[in-house]
This record gives sequence, C-alpha cells and structure tokens, in this order.
Amino acid sequence: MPEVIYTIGGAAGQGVESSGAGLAKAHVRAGYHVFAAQDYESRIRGGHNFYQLRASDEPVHAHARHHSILIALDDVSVPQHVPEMRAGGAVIYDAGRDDVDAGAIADAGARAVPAPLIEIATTVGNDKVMANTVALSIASALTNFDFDAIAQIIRENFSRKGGAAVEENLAVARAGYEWGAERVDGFSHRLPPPPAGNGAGPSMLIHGNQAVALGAIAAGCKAVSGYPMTPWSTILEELTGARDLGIVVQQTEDEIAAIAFALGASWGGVRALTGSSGGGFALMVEHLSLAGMNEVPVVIVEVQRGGPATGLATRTEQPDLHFALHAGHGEFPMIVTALKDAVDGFYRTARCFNLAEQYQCPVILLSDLFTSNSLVSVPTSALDLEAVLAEIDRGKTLTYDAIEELAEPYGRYVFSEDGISPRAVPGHPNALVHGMSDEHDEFGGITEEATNRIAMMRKRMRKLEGAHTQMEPPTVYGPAEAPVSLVGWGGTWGVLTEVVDRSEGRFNLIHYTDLQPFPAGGVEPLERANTLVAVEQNFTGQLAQHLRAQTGVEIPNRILKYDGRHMTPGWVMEQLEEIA
Amino acid sequence: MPEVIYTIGGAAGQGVESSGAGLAKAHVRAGYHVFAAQDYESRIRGGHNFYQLRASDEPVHAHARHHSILIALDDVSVPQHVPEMRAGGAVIYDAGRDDVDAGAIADAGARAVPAPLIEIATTVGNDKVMANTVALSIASALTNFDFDAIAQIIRENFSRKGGAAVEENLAVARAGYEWGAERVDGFSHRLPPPPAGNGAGPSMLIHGNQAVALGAIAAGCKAVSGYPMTPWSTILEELTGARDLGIVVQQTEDEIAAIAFALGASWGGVRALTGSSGGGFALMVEHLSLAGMNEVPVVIVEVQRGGPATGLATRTEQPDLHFALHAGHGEFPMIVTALKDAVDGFYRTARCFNLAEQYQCPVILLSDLFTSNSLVSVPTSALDLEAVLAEIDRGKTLTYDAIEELAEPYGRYVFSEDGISPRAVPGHPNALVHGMSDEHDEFGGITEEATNRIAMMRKRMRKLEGAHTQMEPPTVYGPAEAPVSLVGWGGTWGVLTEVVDRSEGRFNLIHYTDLQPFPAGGVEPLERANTLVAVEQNFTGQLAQHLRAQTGVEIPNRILKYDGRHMTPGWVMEQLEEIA
Amino acid sequence: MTTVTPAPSPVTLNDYKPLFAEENTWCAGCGDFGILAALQQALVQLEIAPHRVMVVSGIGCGSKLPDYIRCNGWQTLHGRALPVAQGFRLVQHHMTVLAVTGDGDGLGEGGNHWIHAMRRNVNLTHLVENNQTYGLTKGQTSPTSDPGYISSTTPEGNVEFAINPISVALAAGATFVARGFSGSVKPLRDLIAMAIQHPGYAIVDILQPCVTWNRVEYTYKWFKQRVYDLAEEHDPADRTEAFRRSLEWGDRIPLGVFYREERDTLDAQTTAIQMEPERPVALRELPVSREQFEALKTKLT
Amino acid sequence: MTTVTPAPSPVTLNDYKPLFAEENTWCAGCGDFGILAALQQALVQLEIAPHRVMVVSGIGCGSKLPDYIRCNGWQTLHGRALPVAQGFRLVQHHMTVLAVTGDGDGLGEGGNHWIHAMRRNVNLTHLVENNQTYGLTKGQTSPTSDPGYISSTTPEGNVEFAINPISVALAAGATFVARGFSGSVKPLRDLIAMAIQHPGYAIVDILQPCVTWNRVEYTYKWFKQRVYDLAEEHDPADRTEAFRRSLEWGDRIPLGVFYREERDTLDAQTTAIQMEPERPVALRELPVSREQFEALKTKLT
Ligand SMILES: Cc1ncc(C[n+]2csc(CCOP(=O)(O)OP(=O)(O)O)c2C)c(N)n1
Ligand SMILES: Cc1ncc(C[n+]2csc(CCOP(=O)(O)OP(=O)(O)O)c2C)c(N)n1
Ligand code: SF4
Ligand code: SF4
Ligand SMILES: [Mg+2]
Ligand SMILES: [Mg+2]
Repeated sequence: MPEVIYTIGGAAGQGVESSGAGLAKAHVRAGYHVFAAQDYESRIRGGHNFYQLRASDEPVHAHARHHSILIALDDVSVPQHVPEMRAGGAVIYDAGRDDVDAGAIADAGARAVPAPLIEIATTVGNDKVMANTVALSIASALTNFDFDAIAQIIRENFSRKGGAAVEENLAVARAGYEWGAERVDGFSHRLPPPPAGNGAGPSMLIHGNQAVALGAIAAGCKAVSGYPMTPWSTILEELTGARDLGIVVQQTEDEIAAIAFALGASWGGVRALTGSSGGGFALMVEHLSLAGMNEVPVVIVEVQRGGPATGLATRTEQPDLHFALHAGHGEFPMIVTALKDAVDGFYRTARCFNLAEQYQCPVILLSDLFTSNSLVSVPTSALDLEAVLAEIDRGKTLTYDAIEELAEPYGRYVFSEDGISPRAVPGHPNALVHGMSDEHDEFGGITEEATNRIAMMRKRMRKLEGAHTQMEPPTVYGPAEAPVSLVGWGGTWGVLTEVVDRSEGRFNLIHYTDLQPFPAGGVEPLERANTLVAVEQNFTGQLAQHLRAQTGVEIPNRILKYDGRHMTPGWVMEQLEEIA
Repeated sequence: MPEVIYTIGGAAGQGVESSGAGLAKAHVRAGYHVFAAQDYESRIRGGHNFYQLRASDEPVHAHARHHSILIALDDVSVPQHVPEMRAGGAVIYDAGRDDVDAGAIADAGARAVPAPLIEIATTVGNDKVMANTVALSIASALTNFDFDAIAQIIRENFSRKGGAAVEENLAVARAGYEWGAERVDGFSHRLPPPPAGNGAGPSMLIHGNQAVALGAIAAGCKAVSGYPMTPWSTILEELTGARDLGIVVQQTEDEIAAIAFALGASWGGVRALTGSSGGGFALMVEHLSLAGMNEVPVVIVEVQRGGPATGLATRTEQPDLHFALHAGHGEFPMIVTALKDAVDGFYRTARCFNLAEQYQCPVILLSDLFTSNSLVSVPTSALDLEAVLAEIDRGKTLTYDAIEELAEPYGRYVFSEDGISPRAVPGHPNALVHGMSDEHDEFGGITEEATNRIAMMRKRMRKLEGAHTQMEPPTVYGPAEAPVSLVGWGGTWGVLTEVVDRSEGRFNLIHYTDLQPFPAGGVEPLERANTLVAVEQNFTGQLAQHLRAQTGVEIPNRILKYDGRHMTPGWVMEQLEEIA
Repeated sequence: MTTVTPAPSPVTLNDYKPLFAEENTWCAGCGDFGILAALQQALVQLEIAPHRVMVVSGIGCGSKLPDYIRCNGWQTLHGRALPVAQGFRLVQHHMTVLAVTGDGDGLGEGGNHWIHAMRRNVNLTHLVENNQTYGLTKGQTSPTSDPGYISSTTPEGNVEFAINPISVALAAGATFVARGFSGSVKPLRDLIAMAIQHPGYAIVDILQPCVTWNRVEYTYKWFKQRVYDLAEEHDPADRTEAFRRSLEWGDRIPLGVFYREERDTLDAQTTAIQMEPERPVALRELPVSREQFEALKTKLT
Repeated sequence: MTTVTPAPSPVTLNDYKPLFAEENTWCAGCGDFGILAALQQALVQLEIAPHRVMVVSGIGCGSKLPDYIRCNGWQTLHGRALPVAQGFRLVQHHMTVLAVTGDGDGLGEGGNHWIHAMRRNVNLTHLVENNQTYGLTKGQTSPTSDPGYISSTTPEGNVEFAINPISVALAAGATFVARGFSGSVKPLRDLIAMAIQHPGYAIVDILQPCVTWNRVEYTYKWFKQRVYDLAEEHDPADRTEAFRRSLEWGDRIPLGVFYREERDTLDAQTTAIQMEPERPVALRELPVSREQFEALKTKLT
C-alpha cells in the first residue's frame, strides 16, 4: 500500500486542525483515500496538538505512529515526533528557528527541511499567518501532490474574504510549492497516482460523529437533546445545524434533563436521541430504568473517552462497556451496540431507532473519541438514504390513522405474546396514553398486586427474546483458519482489520458490535478459533469478561491500551509478536 | 421448632405496625426468639398492610407465609390470609363485623374467633382505638403468652400519657386476656416455655437498617449525608438520632449532593457514609468514578427495592447487583459487598469503613428492603463495640502527628508498591492536599502524559490486588456432601439457612457476601458441589451470571422471585421439589 | 392522516373521571384532593377535551395525580417532571401540558430543571403541590419546610431557610407567577385556568395541607386565617413589587397572581416548530427528502 | 495530637504560587488570570496561610484554578463543587473554604446545589467565573449567555432568558451577594476578602471576559465602559432594593455588594460541630464511648 503520511504538529490555536483539514480535503478531492486523526489536549490554547493525515491509493482505516512528512509548527513537534519518522521522510520547519536539532533529524534517518515559511508568508504575502500555507505547499510539492487541488481548496476557503485574499494566498502557496519542487530530489515518499475507480462519484471526508448525526437524520429523528461534553458535543452541534429539517434540538441544563427531554419527546410520538460521554452518561442512568419501565423508545449515544472522572477528556478509550451493559437500577430490557467506523455508524444509528421503536426500550450506541473525530474519505454514495428509508420500522407505533380504528378501550401496556404493546401517539380521543413509573397494570395504573407484577416483568423482559433474534453475530474478518484470532469490538475495527491485512494470513479478527442482548452465533467463532487474543482500548479487558459471562469462553491473552492514545496497527503487531 | 406465628392485617393508619412492634417486644422481653416482617404498600393511609411475628424457643431468621393466629383488622385480611392459616389456627376479628366469612375460615381448617374487640375497648376503656390492644391480649391468651409481659409493654408505651392512660389500657388488656383465656380449649398453637439459656443478657429487637447505623457509629463514622428514599431512609433517620455523638448528619437536596457531601467530608479527614435505594443510587454513580479517580474513601449503602424506575417502592428485591458491580464510568477500584442479616450488617458496615480507608476507594454495601426492615431478636452482646474497635484500621491515613514527621514534600498520589499513597488530613502546613479529577501526577497536578497515565492506572488498579486478599469466600452452610447446593447472596441468608435446616441433609447453601473483588476461594465450593441451584430475589439470576463471568461455572438451575414479596422457606422448598 | 375525531362536546367533569377507577390512595382530607378538583374544573371551564391534555408528574403523594384524572398522563421520576414535560411540549405544541410536582420533587430533587424551565419559557403550566414536607416518604423536612419544622430528619426542628417558590420564580424569569391554596378550590381553579391560558411557563405554587405529617402549622385552619387575595392591592406587571410581596409570610399570606409578563415562548423560537406551526412535530412525516439529505453530504465533500 | 506548626508569617503572595509549577493552560488574556490574582491577594491581605485554605472547583477552564494556586484544593466534577465544599466545611469548620465554579458548571449543571447551598447558609465563599459561555467545551451557550449569543448550539443566536446570578441569589436566601469584574483586580480582591470574612454563604459573581469565544460583547472594553460601583448609591441591607438593582444590565452594570445579612450559619446550627466548636470534627477521636454505644442498644431492648 503506497501511502504518504503527513503530520502537522503545533500548539492549540496555531491552526493545526484547519491546516490539516484543508490538506485532507484537497487529497480527497484529488481522488485519494484519506484517513485523518487528531490528537489534542484538554485546553483551548497552547499545549501540543497534532493532526495526522494518511493518503493512499487504497482505503485506509486507521492512524499510524509514523510520518512521511512532519510539519513542525511548535518546539514540541521535533523531539516528540522525529523518532517516529519513516526512513527518508522530511521534517519541515521555519528556517528562522534555532531550537531545532537537525542532527537528531538526520540520526532518525530523515531529512531536515528548514524552509522560509515566514519569509515567504511575509514577502510574497504580507501576513505571517500564511506560514502554514507555505508549509503545506512545500509538503505537497515534496510528495508530488497536484498543486491545482491545493489551489482549489484555497479558493474555497478564502472566497468569502474576497478576491484579493484568494490571490494573496494562492501566490504564497505557489511560492511555497515552487520552493519545495526544487528540493524533491531523492525524496522517496511520493504519492502514487490517485486510483482510477475512485472517480465513480464524489467522496466526502467524514468523522464518526457526523456519520451518527447523518444516520439520525436519515432515520427521521425529530428530537435531540443534550449537554456539551467532549467528544459527544459535535453530534449535538451537527444536529443543531439540521434544525431547518424540522428537528427540535435543545441544549439542556444538564444530562439528566437531556435524557428526560428525549423521553418526553418520545412519549409525544417522535424518534428521539440524546447522548453524552461517560460522565454525562452516568447522570442518565436513572432514566434508562424509567424508559425500561414505561417502555419508551430512545437512542442514547455514548461516545467514550479516557476515564475515570474527568480523566483524559480529549483522549480515547473504551472503558464503559460494562457500565453501559448494566446501567440503570432494577431489571428491564435494553439494547447495547457499538459502531465500528463512520460508515457503520451511519447505518447503525439508523438501526438503533428501529430497534428502539420495535422493542420500545432504550438503545445505547457506543462510540469512542477516536472514531468520533477521526476523518475518513468515503464516497457520498456510501451513506445511502434510500437504504435507510427502506428499513424504517416503527414497530407497533400507532399513529392517528391506526388509533382511529381502535375498537377496544386503549391500554398502553396490554399483554401480548411478544411482550410488545401498541404505543399510541397521544392527542387522539380514542387513545389516552397513561403510564405510571410504579409497577402498573395493562392500562398503566399503579398496582402492587403480585400476579400482575409477575406478568408485567415477564412481558417486558420477553421483548429481549425478539431483539435477540435481530442481533448481529460478530464479524469474522480474514482467513477462517488463521492461527491467531484477535477479538475486538466497536471502534478498533479499522486498526484491527489493517493488522489482519498486514499479517499475511497469520491473524484473523472476531469483531463484536451487538453486545446486548447477546447475539445468536456469538460463541461459534470463538470456539472455532485457535489462539484467542482480546485487543481492547481499556485496562480490564471488558469485552473478554463479557464474553466469558455470556459464553463461558475464556480468552487467555489480552492486548490492552489505556494511555488515551489510540492503538495503531504497528503497535498491535508489536504486541502480538510478544504473545504469538 | 415449636413456634407461634402471629399475623396482624389492616390498613395503613390502623396501627398494624405499632401493635405488631409491641407484641414483638413483649415476646423478646419474655425471652423468646423473634422474627418480625412487615408488608406494606406505597401509600400513607389505607390499602392493606400486615405485620408478621414468629416467636419460638429457637432462633428464627425468616418470615413465613403461614399464621397460627391472624388478627384481621380490615376486610382484606380474611380473604387474603385465611388460605395461608396453619391447621388449627385462629382468626380473631371484631364480632360486630358482618363481612367475615366464618365458613371460609372453617374450610381452611382454622377456628373463627369473632371477639368483642370494640365492645371491650369502649366499655372497659372508653375509646375504640384500644380494640387493637384487646385483640393482642386475646391472641396472647390463646398462645399461652404471659400476661405480665404484655402489661409491661403497655406500661412503657403509655407512661408518658400519664397513669390514668396506663391503667385504662391495662384494664382493657386484662379483659381481653381473660376473654381469650376462656377460649383456649383445644387450641394447639401454644408457646413453649421461653428457652432458659436465652436469659444470659438482655435481647433487643433490631432491623437491618438499625444494625447498619449502629455499625457506622461503632466504626467512628462522623459524616452522613442522604436524601430520603424507601427503604434507605431509616438509616439516615437512625443516624440523625445520633448527632449528639458528634456525627454530622445532613439531609441534602438530592442524591448527587448526598454523595458529593460525603466525598467532601472524607477529603476533610473523616469516615463518611451515604446511601440510597436503586433510583437514588443511580444518581450517585458519576461520583463513584470521582472517588475512584481521586482515591477518596466512602461507604455507600444501597438498600435494594423492587425496580425498575419507581417500581415496587415498598417491596423487596435484589435487582441491582450487576448495576452496583459496574457502576461508574471509566475504570477504577471499587469494593462491593452484601450483608446477610442484621448482625452481619453491623460488623460488615464497620468493615466497609476499614476497607474504604485501607484501599482509599468507594465501598458499596448492598442490602435489601426485606432485611432492612424485618426485625430480629438478638442479645445486645451480639453487637460488640470492642470487637469493632479492635479491628479499626485507617490504612495510610496521615493525621497531624504523622504529617508533622514528613520529611519530603507531600504528594497525595505518590506511587507505591501496593498502589496506596498516604492520605493526609488537610489543614497542616506540612501537607497541602491537592488533587485534580483529570488524570494527574504524583502531586495531584493535571498531566496528560502517557507514561504517567499508565503508571497511575496501574497504581490505582493495583489496590484491588490487596483488597482481593481480604475478601471473604462464600460461606458453606449445611452438610458438605449434600446432593443439592443452593447458591445465594446477601439478605436471603436467613431464609436459605432455614431451608437447609429443614431439609434433613438434602441441601446445603453456598452463600456469597463479598462480590468484588471476587474472593479467593470463590470457586471451590461451586466445583465441589453436586447439583447447583441459584436462588435469587430477581428476574435474571444476577449472581449466577456474575459467577459465570468470574469462575466459568454455569449454574443450570434457578429459583427466582421477583414479585416484590420476600421468599419464605416453604416457598423455596416447593420450588426445589420441582427441580431436585 | 391527522384528522382527529372531535371531542365530546361540551366537556364535562365526568370526562375527567378516571375510566378504570383506580382506588385513590391519598389520606382522607389530604390537600391533594382540592388540587385535583381545581385542575379538573379548570380544564372543563376552558373546554379542553381530555385527549388534548398531557399531565406529567414526578414522584410523591401529589405526583400520583395522573392516576386519578382521565387524560394523557405520565408519572415519571422523582424530580424530573419538568424536563419530560418540556420535551413532550416541543413535539406536541398544540396540547395543553401540565407538570405536576411536589415541593420536594419539583424544588428539591428537581430544582435545577425548575430554574432553567423558567428562563426557557416553555409553554406549560407547573403546579407545585406544596405541602412543605416529603409526604410519601413519611414527613421528612422539605425545601419549603419552615425553620423549626420537626421531622425524623430534623428532630430538633429544621434550621434551613425555606425556599420561597414565588421569589425564586420571579428571579429566574418566570413569566406567570401565582400562588393558590388547595382549601379554596374555586379561586384555585381560576388561577390554574389563567396559568393554562398564559403563553409561556406558568407556575402556581399551591399551599396544600398534609393532614398526616404537618399537623401543627400549615393546616387548613392555619392557612384560612392568614391568606388574602392580592388582586386588589397589587399590580402584577411590576417585578420588583412582586418580589417585595413574595417576601410576605406569616400573619398575612398573599394569594393570587404576583407577576405576569409576555415574552416569546420557546415554541415560538424553535425553528422546527415554526417551520409548520399548524402541525406539531410529532404529527409530521418521518423522513427527510432526498434533496435535503444530499445537500448535507455535499457540505462534507 | 492536633498541634499545627504555625504558618510562615507574614503570609506573602509567594506562598500562594504553585510549588510544582504546573504550566498554566489558560489562553493569554483570559479573565481567569485576574480572578486568580485577586483571590491570591485577598488571602494574603487577610493573612490566611495556604494550609488553612481549601479550594474546591468543578470542571471548566476556570475550574482548573486549584492547579494554579498553592493551597489545599480539589477539582471535582462538572457542577459539583458546592456540595463537595459544603461536606468538607462541616468537618473542617476552622478552614477557609472556597467553591470556584464556572457559569455553566455552577449555575447550569450544578444549579440545584447552588440554590440549596444558599438557603442552607454554609460558611463558604462561592466565586462564579462568569464568562457567559462554556469555555472549555468550545464556547457553547451557557445559562448566563445573553439572548442573541451566537455559538455552535445557537447558530442563530441564543433565545433563552439569561440567569441573573444576583437576582436568584437574593431570592434563594444568600446572605452575601456581590458582583465583581476580573478586569479590575483590586476591587475584586476587596470583594473576595469581604466574602471570605462574611459568616455564611457568600457569592461573588465575577464578570470574566473569555477572549477566545466571547469576542463581540463582554470584552474587557465592553465591560469597562459599563460597570459602576454600587457602594455609594445602595444600602445592602435592603433585599427588595437589591433585587431592583440586580435587574440593571446593559448600559450600566452595577458592581459591588448588593446584599448582606447576618443569619445563623449551618455550622452554628450543626449539633456535632457545636458540641466542641473549638475542634473541627475531622480532628476529633474516632470511636464513640462504650457508654454511648450501650445506651443506643438499650433503646432497642
Ligand atoms: C431519586 C429518588 N429519590 C428519592 C425518592 C424517594 N421519594 C419518593 S416520594 C419522595 C418525597 C416526596 O415529597 P414531595 O415531592 O414533597 O411530594 P409529597 O409526597 O409531599 O406530595 C421521595 C424523597 C425517589 N423516588 N427517587
Ligand atoms: C457531567 C459533565 N457534563 C459535561 C462535561 C463537559 N464540560 C466540561 S467543561 C464544560 C463547560 C464549562 O463551562 P463553564 O462551567 O462555564 O466553565 P468555563 O470553561 O467557561 O470556565 C462542560 C460542559 C463534564 N465534564 N461533565
Ligand atoms: S401523607 Fe400528606 S400529602 Fe400524602 S396523601 Fe397523606 S395527607 Fe396527602
Ligand atoms: S477559552 Fe475562554 S475561558 Fe477558557 S481559558 Fe480561553 S479565554 Fe479563558
Ligand atoms: Mg411535599
Ligand atoms: Mg463559563
């Protein structure tokens, strides 16, 4: 897989993210496959952030801890990232700096490229903020990336500032590109031509949270409530941007209110979504129990980050699996599923709404910080509205037309074989919708009577039997007979599939998404496997524990990462060498 | 086991509880072993409540669904409880009532005793509220219970109302007793003489929540915060009554504040307790994670009730085991233990404070509604302050004397082999206590650095290894080689031991109290057993699932009760007949 | 699809009697009966049919109210009636929405939702069943219990300053602020009717005797001797004056409307609602159009 | 056992400089710097040694303050500084306790604790770092954001009525209510010093420019043009007048003490504390006596 890895490092506020995003977009437009990951601290200015962009002629689904080109905007970048340089890579920095140890760069087998970043920015243009543009252009020249693609993005980004701004930036970029083009000799990290087939339609650059938001929109979600929390916030913000599609979006005073709003809206008859990250999700768990008791469909997105407490607020982890599986007091049906990547997140989110309405219960969608904010290029056709619409299933939701036909007095909780009772949209005289959060009878009225209690518990819990049949068994990726099977879940899909791809048949992957109710077919791949290795982004190996509880299979080997940094394919390979 | 079972049934507000409590106390004073259970609805007046009292010459630890004597104060008592009468039992009700079906009583093999309750109350005394006293006295006469014991309680209860009130009540009681004494012929449910050895010291009548409160007091708990919620409230109320022992007790605005207060007080240097029932506990879970991260000792009592949501607010269940085990976002050490009965609750609560301070982490004590409010007679010597004091261990808590000696600059989170760092009581110039809920370094300052993160996660989680060695393996009760082993946890101890006692060697019991970290020796009894039957007061068999996750042992048979009524030995025996 | 069978007309009190007669579990004489009656009468007076009404409650004695009135209703969690009611209202903005809470429920556990609901001005009516105690959990001190109140959690008398729902409502930006008394059903009915008609968040703080736990003060008699009607002495347009009145407590206790103001409601400012104000969000078609969706994706290319 | 080494005396500003120089992560120019400086100066002015001070914060930009001051400190959870600080205060009632919260933190997520802390009158000082935005999560609308504020969650401008911390504090029973401005450190220092000396809950609402997210209004310049000192025009004993003043916002923004009242603190009414007021609960012996314990059991016989 010929690929180029660009990394831009700098302080918060230095434009790392916007530079990276521009470069990424240019590569997507040019027809490359792109994967871009961000690493940032829990602060608004300063510190050290970096943005990493992989561009290739084949799909890329993970980030790497290697760099073909490092653009060092701050003084942390060189000491931190130079040891990770690929052989023959280049480190670009402003020639005016005296803190850069060019010797260290050479020692790492890379080429130091002190460049007139500020000089070009201030002489060709007249503002040193354009130094980033110079650096990107030099990098593009080195990798043989087409200047026109850069120019196109510059035109778009500066058009609202007027033609002069566009021209000035273009001039600066061109100067940088030319400066770089004169220095490509012997530089080996060159882009292959963009893949031909990739021109079938336009591609977009999308992160996990955007995909979830689009999935909710496609599924007809009409009420969203939430409170800001990294890394969940961008789902709330994306959906705020979609209010003109008729979606009620409410920022609430806290996460308790967020889920309560969602339940109120769902009771009103719409598809409702809320979410948070671990700490905010913790505040919602009493309401999961309420949703379970009163059989209120709701989708809760939990975008995991490093815990416990405030923890590593801007870093990734998968530490909340057990918590999500068992959240809420008392016993009630709840569905828990985890997304693999952005495209999967789109369809899975939409499916969550179907499951929530079919089984009239809370559905938790687990994501993680890494997947939520790393960007991947996908054809726009990959997120297919028609496919979502074709699957929409509101279960036994009674809209007014259906209520009109009701013959018997309506009871919200009538017993039924599958445990599901018709759920009326309130407002119609034929169906007053009445429910109490105490144990209740078929009409929703409070009763403590034992026979009714037993029947109601059975009715509610029976819904899990139906849901069970719809749960997806784990995906087995790679050769069926591989000597070693990795076992993973959720957002590590991209990394782990890349590990399998690189392993030349030595590994395969058993990857779980639907976690509760536990899917039929959930144990067979484990039983068929040779050596099992759980690979998780947490300390305790929560999936492995869950699998033992559900299947009895114990997974003896664990590769666990809990430093807040997402695992890379290379790191996983190294760990596997020690085990296998 | 010759025993008498009295049951008093009536509406809330009819004095069922106070009558029962008086009768129970009288029997304890007379030297009997007593167990008393209450069954009440979630309302303040009306409905149907009952109070059941078992008195015996041997210890009793469970309630029963049989009655030697039924005092029927309302119209629900007869239809509901008569089918449960023991052969030859008696049903006492006011002779003036015309709603009682005496034929049904006879059909049930019991004796109808229409009695002049109101007549005696209004002629011998002059207030019909004394009808209950008449009924109790008649019952006492029938069972051959000593009148003097009744008289003593009456004197105590009415002394603050003055001598005339005492005399009036005594006269009424005596009249009732005489009326009853004339009708004992052929009545077989007679009390044996009180056991002689039971006179070693005074006995008290205590419920689980009182025992927990006493345990906290004995352990030196100095800060209690909470919000009312059935069945936790009486712990808060008992401790409120102990403020003059120097305990700060604060009713807070909600459960979030309750645990936050407790953490603040613990940071201040004292032993702190909070608690709730399921729904209130759900609101505390974010703070468990905070306590885990910042290594703050705290004891949280979770008195379980019927869920989900508001559920069965005044009825018992064990539905929150999984929730408690996995509560809180992110990964951190937490200890979970469940009490067996009142006496165990006393010592276990005290131990929780030791564990919390030794491992500087949250400790959850699980109880349940049934155990929390059923009363059992125990010698006062059974709750031994000295034994608790002898065990007090504050771990690495640094009081000012120790801080005075500190040589090095103090860091709250210094690394150590056992993962525990000395915890200073703030206020001394040698040790400023600084901690941040973000990931932090040894001095408590925020850092996102990966190496530190890994070391801190390991340090915190390492504490579980120490705690693990202190966890109690399950108790095996009954013959080691029994063909069937019941598997239970927490507050079902009393019932299940009684089942074993009655089973003539057919059953034994493997009973778990310490649940997390999972105790060494937790699997062996399961492996040694023949047929395993999990017996739990919930729907999903949560202990059985937990055991599978921890040990791999699957328990094929389950006896589960989830109608909010506590299991009785007889009911469990019946269920076992079907399985074994 | 959204034709609704017209309601039986005229609306009568009988329409609001529970269909499946649940037994009422309130203590005889409880002030909650007066509140229930006043609410039923207000709805009849306003000719609102039961299916157009949604009552959301929390947990407590008073929060059992939805079980005793025939209309749409949900008893939720302790403290959470207001956010549930707001979420409902936003998607069903043609319905009459009431949040019914206890004092412990609405102002203690749910205090945060309360202050934010007021500033948000969602169009709903909030009835506070203010019995100055935690009734259902056996009479513990509540946030509105006056200093000195004796209970199992304050055996020597409460030492905390009581929340004054009227003052706080005025400060937090409520646009309709009133106080009623459950012992005077007719004036209470009228206050509730006004509150329902008010466009925006309307609170009626209802003084409600708890005959079981609050037997010393705050009885029917105690209140009857003290309450008076604000109407003639006070101009409800003046927020500062309303604040001054709200501080009156003890020998004279004002009832009636303290403050009233028209301010845009949240409905009126919610894009999704205003796109098609004549059709509540819950009654619209589910899917977005192909064009809308493609436009969203194009933004990401 | 409880002899405490005397503090270095006199106390200097240097004593409050962090020992293990954490890098400060606030943006250059952030108003939080002024608040930190004013707090440090106030503590020096009052000659309180660092080990006698406990600073509890929530989560947000401003809540990182404990990392930048050398004294006892705990950054807790978003919204929860106040209850943690209260629990601490009750067992360590000789220490100077500060709760430092953001506006989102203290008045949004933590709003319920806030209104109840005020009526409870625990003796602590509450500093609200009121930058009218959620700084740390990237500038979303906060409960104190004025209508019209544009952010990622209100792209067309905020439509909700802003919480006025001063009005709400007056209504909820706070006994010391003041407003400061982080751009004027000296007056702010003096307000904080008064608040610390006040026996009971004291709030200082601090107007704090966020130079990153709030660049249009609420800048240093915007505030400097509007703020004025209440002191000469206003009698802080008059609660209703204080309420009237609290409503002033826009062209003229009052700073200073709005209200001050002496009312028994919770410490003063807490049995356990008053049993031995000269020794904080945390410094007492752990066990109860044998007699006390036997007496408790005897009650149950
Ligand atoms: C989260 C939670 N905490 C506590 C409770 C217990 N609880 C039930 S009702 C109640 C108090 C009710 O008081 P109030 O709201 O004043 O209503 P009232 O009963 O007086 O009408 C409490 C604390 C609960 N159900 N849920
Ligand atoms: C329970 C919870 N919800 C949300 C967050 C995310 N969060 C962190 S800081 C913050 C907002 C901070 O705003 P504010 O309190 O005003 O402080 P500022 O950053 O403006 O100083 C939020 C919402 C969190 N950490 N915990
Ligand atoms: S306890 Fe009080 S509030 Fe509850 S029903 Fe009885 S009288 Fe009413
Ligand atoms: S984002 Fe605003 S509040 Fe936060 S540090 Fe920067 S200027 Fe200060
Ligand atoms: Mg109340
Ligand atoms: Mg802020």
